[in-house]
Amino acid sequence: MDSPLRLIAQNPVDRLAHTVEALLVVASAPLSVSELADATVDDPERVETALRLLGERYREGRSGIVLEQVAGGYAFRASRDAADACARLFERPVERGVSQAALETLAIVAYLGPCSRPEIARIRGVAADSAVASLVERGLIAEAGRESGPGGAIRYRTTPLFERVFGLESLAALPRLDDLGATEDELRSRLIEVAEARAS
Amino acid sequence: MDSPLRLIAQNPVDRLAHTVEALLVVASAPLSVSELADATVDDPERVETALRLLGERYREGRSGIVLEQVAGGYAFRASRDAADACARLFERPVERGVSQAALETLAIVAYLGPCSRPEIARIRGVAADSAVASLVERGLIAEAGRESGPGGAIRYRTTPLFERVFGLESLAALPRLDDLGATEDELRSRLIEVAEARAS
Amino acid sequence: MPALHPRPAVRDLELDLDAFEGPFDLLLTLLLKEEIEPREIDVAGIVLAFLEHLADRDEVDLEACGEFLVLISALLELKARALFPEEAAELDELEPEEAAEELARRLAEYRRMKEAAAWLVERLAAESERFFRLGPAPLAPRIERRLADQSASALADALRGLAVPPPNVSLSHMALRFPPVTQFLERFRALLARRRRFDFDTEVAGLSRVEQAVAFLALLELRKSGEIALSQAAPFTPIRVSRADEERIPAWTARSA
Repeated sequence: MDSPLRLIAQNPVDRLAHTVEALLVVASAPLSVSELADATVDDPERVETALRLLGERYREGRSGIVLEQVAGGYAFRASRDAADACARLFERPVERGVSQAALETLAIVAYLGPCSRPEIARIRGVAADSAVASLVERGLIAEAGRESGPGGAIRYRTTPLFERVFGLESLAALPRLDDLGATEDELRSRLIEVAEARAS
Repeated sequence: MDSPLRLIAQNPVDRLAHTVEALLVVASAPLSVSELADATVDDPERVETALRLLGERYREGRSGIVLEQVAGGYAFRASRDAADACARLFERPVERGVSQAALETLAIVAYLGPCSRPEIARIRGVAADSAVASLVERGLIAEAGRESGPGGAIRYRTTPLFERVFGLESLAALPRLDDLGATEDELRSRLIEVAEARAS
Repeated sequence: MPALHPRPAVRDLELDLDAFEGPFDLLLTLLLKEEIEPREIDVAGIVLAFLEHLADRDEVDLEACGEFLVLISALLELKARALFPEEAAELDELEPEEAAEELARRLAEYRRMKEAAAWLVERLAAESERFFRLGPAPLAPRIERRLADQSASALADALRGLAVPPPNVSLSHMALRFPPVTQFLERFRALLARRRRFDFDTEVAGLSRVEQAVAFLALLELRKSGEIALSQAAPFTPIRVSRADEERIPAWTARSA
């Protein structure tokens, strides 16, 4: 552990922060702390300190470049102030015309983890083929092996791009389904209540 | 030319610089002054002033992000100080295996000879576009002409790199699959038959 | 109250059926509490009521249609199970009460997924001001992807995997497996080539209820095409099947039978 220590002594945090911002500006996807630590041959805690420094500097309102924590890592994006200018120059092809069927399919894959087309069809009550194809094409879901070995249906999972497009730090940042609305038990007891009210 | 002027008065150059840096961090190709002026709905000369400001801030030695003027316009790059870290970031560790999608696609192309994407999709029961694109990018398969007839689909074959990675002297050294069919045609029709059963 | 919810949800749909009168959600409740037998429910009546409800509106409510389809297909499944209890048990271990549980579970699951999808829509709208680069930066170095040595047998295994016929899964419990009608057409034709007549009940004894039903369809088919004649002394007595040409001398055939 000799050389990393020497490196650390030679390399104050603001220099490390320069290296980290350089990496973030060329990266094609969010970089995790460990990826940054590997590339800089530095300590993860020091990388986190550098990221905090950068977060101060590249923040909404202060800079046109904003550092965000998303999809399991850190990435630069444009500030919200620049959204109009960005919209004039860039398309958002990933999001354009995502159908209701595709969003329901996306929700199923995001919440239930790797899922096959038959499973999605069972929950939605209709075939999911074109919704799945359009989500794959947009890069929001990707193949994740087959169900129980050979001969099984292909399963799909969401991609890091999904987390990035929806601004999620990770899949754990999805709201719990219970918080979204009635659970099974609630639904059933509500139905029974209605029945009893009518019977009396 | 009334409204741009009014806009200019409301929008000091350092704000414009924020918008320009936002555009540059989102762009995947260098942006010209006129593109930047169109996107910001501002004056090309003021955009140039903003770029000079940004060039001061994002310059070698002062920042890890460096503004560079290239043939097509302006773009950000990593500073030279960060060159080693960048090289480490972009030099991917040797991948230990390929995905199921890639493996199935490779197996189809290797055993059945030049195949088009529609053929691969038919046998796998799922669109093959992303699997094929990633294998082409990695040099494991390459284009090999088109299917006969007008507008025929592009066909793909495996490459010498594929043979090297899979330890094959030639495609003739692939493990035999006599249990599935004696000839390539038998194998192909067997696979298509099963795929159709899977789809129904 | 002004029209905050202008369209009543599917579960508020008023039904007026022989076995039941009231809103759809009450019907579901009674089904879940097993106070109504699924077989008593007139599904066609529900569909009719829903169509009338749709016709009353100017626009088609696709969400309501989707929810309705899920509910109706679940109901049909329950009903199909109740009609063929033995076969249903054979095909799937679900008991009727478990099937009712399954209906409630599916309904809740689908509703939660719709809510999750609605959350995603909101989120997408809220994130519409976030712009980021997709793909590599203009002046970034190219990524070199290298692959470790692989085994060629993995390729053979992958292809073998693609040649495995799919297992009969997931939806199999929905489909009662009907043997093809042609199977019985051929069987009865062969039988009548050897014998002038036979007793349908004897012939199908020992077959499952579904197979018997299909065999009966085959019988009707042969009757329609004029290949056979059918006779039955009284309701619920054995059905006699004979060649069509035998029908020409019915008088003594019937009496001597």
